[in-house]
Amino acid sequence: MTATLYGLTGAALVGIGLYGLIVRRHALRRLLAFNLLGSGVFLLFGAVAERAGPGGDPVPHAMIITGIVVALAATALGVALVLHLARETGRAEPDPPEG
Amino acid sequence: MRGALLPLLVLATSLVPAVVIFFLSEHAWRTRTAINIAGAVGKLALVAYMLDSVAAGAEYELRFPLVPGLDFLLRVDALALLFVTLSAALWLLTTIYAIAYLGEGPHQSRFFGFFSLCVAATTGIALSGSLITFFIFYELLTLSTWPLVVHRGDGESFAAGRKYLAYTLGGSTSLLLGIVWLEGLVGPIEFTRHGTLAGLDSATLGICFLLLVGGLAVKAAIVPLHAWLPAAMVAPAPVSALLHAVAVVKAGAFGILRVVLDVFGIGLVQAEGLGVPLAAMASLTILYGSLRALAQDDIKRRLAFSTVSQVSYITLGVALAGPVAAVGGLVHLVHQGLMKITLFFCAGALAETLHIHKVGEMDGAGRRMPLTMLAFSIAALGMIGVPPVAGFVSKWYLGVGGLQAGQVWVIFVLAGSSLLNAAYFLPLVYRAWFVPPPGERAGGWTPLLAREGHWGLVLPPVATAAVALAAGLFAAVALSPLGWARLIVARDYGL
Amino acid sequence: MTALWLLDLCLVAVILAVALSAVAARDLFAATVFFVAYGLLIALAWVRLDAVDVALAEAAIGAGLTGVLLLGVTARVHMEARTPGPGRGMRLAIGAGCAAVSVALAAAVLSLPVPAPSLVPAVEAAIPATGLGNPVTAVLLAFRGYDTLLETLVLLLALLGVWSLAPDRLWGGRPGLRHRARPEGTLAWLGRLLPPIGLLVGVYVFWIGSDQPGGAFQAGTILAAVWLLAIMAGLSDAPPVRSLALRLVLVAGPVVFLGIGTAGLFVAGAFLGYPPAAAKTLIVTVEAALTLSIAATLALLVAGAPERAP
Amino acid sequence: MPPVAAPEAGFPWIVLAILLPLAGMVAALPLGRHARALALLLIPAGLVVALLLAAQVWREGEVTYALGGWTPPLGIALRADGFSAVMVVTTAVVLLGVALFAQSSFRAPPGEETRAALLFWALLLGLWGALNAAFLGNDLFNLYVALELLTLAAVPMASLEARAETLAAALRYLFFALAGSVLYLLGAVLLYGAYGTLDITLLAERAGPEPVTWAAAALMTAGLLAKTALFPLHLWLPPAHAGAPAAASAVLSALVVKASFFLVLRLWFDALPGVMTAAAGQLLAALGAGAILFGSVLALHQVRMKLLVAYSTVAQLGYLFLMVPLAGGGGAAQPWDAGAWSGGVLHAVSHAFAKAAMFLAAGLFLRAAGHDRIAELRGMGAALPMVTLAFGLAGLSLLGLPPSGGFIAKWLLLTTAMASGQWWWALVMFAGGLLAAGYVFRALTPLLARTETPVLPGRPVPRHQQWAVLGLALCSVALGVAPLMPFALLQVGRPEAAEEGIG
Repeated sequence: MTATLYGLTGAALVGIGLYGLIVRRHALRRLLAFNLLGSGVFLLFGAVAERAGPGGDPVPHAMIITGIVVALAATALGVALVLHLARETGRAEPDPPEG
Repeated sequence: MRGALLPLLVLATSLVPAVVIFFLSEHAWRTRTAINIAGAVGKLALVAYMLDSVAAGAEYELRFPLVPGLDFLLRVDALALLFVTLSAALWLLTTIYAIAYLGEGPHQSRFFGFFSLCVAATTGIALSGSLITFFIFYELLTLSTWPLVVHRGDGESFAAGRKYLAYTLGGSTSLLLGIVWLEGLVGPIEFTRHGTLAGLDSATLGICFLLLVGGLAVKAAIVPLHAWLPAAMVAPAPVSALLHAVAVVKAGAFGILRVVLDVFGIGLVQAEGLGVPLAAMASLTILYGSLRALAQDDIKRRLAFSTVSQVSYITLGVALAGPVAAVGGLVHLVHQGLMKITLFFCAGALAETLHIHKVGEMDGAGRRMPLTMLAFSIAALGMIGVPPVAGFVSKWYLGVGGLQAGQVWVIFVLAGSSLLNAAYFLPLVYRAWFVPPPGERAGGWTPLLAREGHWGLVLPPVATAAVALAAGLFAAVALSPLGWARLIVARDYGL
Repeated sequence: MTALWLLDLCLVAVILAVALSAVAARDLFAATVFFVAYGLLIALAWVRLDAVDVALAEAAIGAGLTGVLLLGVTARVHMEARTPGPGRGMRLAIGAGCAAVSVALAAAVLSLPVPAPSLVPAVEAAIPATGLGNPVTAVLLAFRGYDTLLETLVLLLALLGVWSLAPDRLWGGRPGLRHRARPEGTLAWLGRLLPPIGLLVGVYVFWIGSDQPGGAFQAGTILAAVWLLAIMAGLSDAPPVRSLALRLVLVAGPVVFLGIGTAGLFVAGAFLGYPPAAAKTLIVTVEAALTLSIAATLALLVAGAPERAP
Repeated sequence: MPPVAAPEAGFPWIVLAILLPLAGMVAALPLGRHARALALLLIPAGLVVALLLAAQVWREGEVTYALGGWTPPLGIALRADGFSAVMVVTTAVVLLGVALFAQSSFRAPPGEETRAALLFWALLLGLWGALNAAFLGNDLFNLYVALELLTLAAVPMASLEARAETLAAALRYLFFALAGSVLYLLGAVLLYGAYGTLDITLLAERAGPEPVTWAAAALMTAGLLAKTALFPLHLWLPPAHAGAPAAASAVLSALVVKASFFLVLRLWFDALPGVMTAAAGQLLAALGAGAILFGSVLALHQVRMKLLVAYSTVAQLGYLFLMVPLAGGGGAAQPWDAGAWSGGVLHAVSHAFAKAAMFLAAGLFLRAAGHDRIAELRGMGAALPMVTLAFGLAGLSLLGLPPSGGFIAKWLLLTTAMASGQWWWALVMFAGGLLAAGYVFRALTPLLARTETPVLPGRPVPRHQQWAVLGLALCSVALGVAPLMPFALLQVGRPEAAEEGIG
């Protein structure tokens, strides 16, 4: 029951994160949306682990921890890129200016 | 089936020089010349060695798999040897000519590298024993010719190069489509007597024939796919010789020979009624090319349209699908090569030495460059079909073959074409010998050899003209082009 | 049961609301604050999913460090996006598409087989050979140790990537600006108070990790936070990236992991294998080295590219 | 399940193939200015390891290795079949060429450590390790980590010059790559939920055609396509690949995008062979066809050479996806079975060589002329004949003309397309070949133009760099002359679906 509830929440979070990632233009907003999206995926994975019974399946838990660390590493690189892009161009989005 | 090494060696005699020359320094004139000549002479020697044994019925074969079930196949049969002999002999002369013609010009390593590569590709085309091998060398030829066409590096050259590529790559696409289609149906196709395609339905056969021959027709310059050839005249004269006599248009015509004789087989081509439309296209090309040639004032352009016309004799010969006509087509492969290369050598020499480019500038050229013009005249008369020059033999066999195949109209095509040939060649010959050079009174005399160019520009056309004459005079000898063509046809028709 | 169920419902509702706010918020700062709050709430959700290890990692890394990272950069990148986003109709279409993805996922979740396939029995059967009590640690360092090895290398590569953005003339220098807190200010006070506590907590989380929830990643994150705090409080300075000592610390974890893994080739018959008798000792050794390297790597990832000449 | 001894007898080259570069990356950091020397030592060594692995696969068949002795589903297995071995060897050869090329461009002054020199070599080693991890992994989650490793090595490489436009390009690349991996992970999560394992071999036994598997496959494929830059997800590729330093561009275009393509095939043919439908294969190929046509047309319109080469990558990647519906489509007439499978892989390999050569050549023209505007490179061919020749030879392979690996690859794809009655894909390939001829010759034309005064390179171009470029180009040609060896290796452990087709 709990597992299903959180699984559905994960599904919803994926949608929310995806929307942010596509719609937002500011690179930091996109990074943030990417983290939401990732966390939705992890939550879904957690729900999958919880379906195995009380205490949950430790294998997905370990994978989620790995995933969280990887997401942080990517975010850190993204943040550094945004920072330098903003410094070089005064812009915080990677898309070319209109026109 | 004998030694697999020989076909490889024949190929290597031009491939290895090509690769070595690419890496030579621009200034290594002697080394480059030595390698070129050594390669050409070596190839000729190998060919001579093989002629004898192939005449006795032997075949050489080299086969290795590209991917399992798909073989790279070189095979020396009589037809292959006919083409190899022609290209090997003409390569030697063209190389001598080119060395003299280019003198100290730039990018020589590039030029001679690609030049040898072209010949290697042509040799490969001749020796190919299967469609896929043929295609590989056919494309190698396309690509190695392009740098030669654009050799001058100016806007006009690049425009011609673009046109050349657009046409030939389009043709290759059609050819490849046809090959892929057929091989998808029957597996790898090797060139065997009487073909391998019996059992396919008529529609497929028709479409594939169209795709294959249509693709090959580009290089063979069959109307309306010929426009690249006159445009490519901007290339240096040795390249024109290569395009018109040794390699490119010949490769197209040779491909058509292979498709008709050894892929479909004459029987199947006849049964499916594929020959007559091809013969019609060839005839159209013969007449159209001659008419256009008549209208050209530029000598090289006139010769180019003449090639358009003359190469189609070869196609006409096989398309008529009778043994005698086939002999005519095959023998013309050699004869046209000998005569046309003579004409281009001469045209190049005239342009280099006397700066003659237009028909109107030919006046008195015979007196100023008698040897060159003698060669030119022999070749021109041969083209018209005047006996005893080689061209007469071709036309004779084509005419008789047409009658034998029940296609009487062929006689009219040949007659019409000969008249047109005469109309555009005779004025050149006439002006050269019988009209005094500008600024000189009639009856004046210029000492012999006075204005002949470098010996390297004179020797090749004289030699080819002599051979063209000999090929006509001694047509009855077994190892003459005619004798050889009869041998091939006899084997193909099981006569 | 019902009370917990209600709690779950409330938690989920708040999580979704905060997530939506983080995406929809007008300005960047508000969005970031929502995101940090979201991270903490998600950590709660992990507790509810019987995943305390993950909850710790999420709180420390997902909410904590990511939050610091994003908040830090918000303070330095002020500009708004200038490219106009998709128009209203387009946004609606994208929203519908994303909703469809969610619905499809939900359907997939509901269609998962019962009973759920799991590796719980396999883990239970194999864990004695590792001498560990915490199955998550056993998975991370033994059964799927290869994942973890690659993961530490991901962190290292990310750090190289961040450093690669430094201007050439500043290469080898120190990251970030020198922080000087007022000696009597709150930050300085916290900076003096928290590090010892944090250090203690970090070591504890590492130590219990073999048997209880916790381990190298969580401990490393806590230690990284401590170090960052000390840097922000002006108590210590970020080391120059050319420092050999720093580099050795950064690679210590992977080196030890690779070394013991390679030794496994000879003593346990497989790369990354442990002989059962020494398994726990070896695993704890690897974890210790990893904790150190992870702490340094994470802290420097947050500190950013070199900005001061060496 | 106690730890078991490694089940295979042979030496674990498969582990060493991953370990060597990754250990090198770790060591590069403390070694600092000696990182270059380390990389130049490790890359030839890695090539030897790759060849030994290939020989092992050749002799003994598929190689599997349970890491730590923990067998799947609990543990992670590595697996090398013929396809992986071919990719691992290709990677090592391309890297050797690139390293030879880059050893003078990324070289610090004696006794000093510079940013670009250290990071280029460290990232290159990391990227290499990630590639091998992706080619040899047999666990979908582990492959996710490998992909992230790849992304985090590739993105900084794209922005190594840290100019404004490369920063923007790298950031865009990062977003696409991250979104791609998250989608991939999401699919993997669903598969774990449904089947309790992420091991590819086990999944192949357990997974059936069900909605949840389709959803997972769709998500993972979409994610991988974003990373492969398949049309219409290609937007990030041209600026990222064109903005990187030449050596980095070569690696990114030749190898990095191939890793995610490799995983698409792993997923479809190895993990979920019974799940994919024929319609899905057609869809994937349709995207590939779009890439071929769209990418080629855009390449035709580029003003700068590096962008032209980058758009050509977009186009060439399309061919790879044509193989999906064609695999297994060989009729009875072919003696070569699974022609499309071999053709697709051969295309990936020969494109790797050709594209690496092209990007390096473009880099040398850029270096010599100070810019890479195609129209203004007149006469460069005379100044750099060897590089021009290499560019032309590489172009040959892209055109799919003989003699080149590209030709044999295209031939196999074409014959399978015709034999299986899917002639429309053949037409796309023909059109793509003609368009490729258009853009390759457009780039070559100004190079061969004759100028009044001979063009001299603005900066001297070292001889060894020219040799590196030519060597790579010759590799792509050699594959057309002797594709037999890789072809036979490729058949080791070939998935059944490659013979029988999908759906």
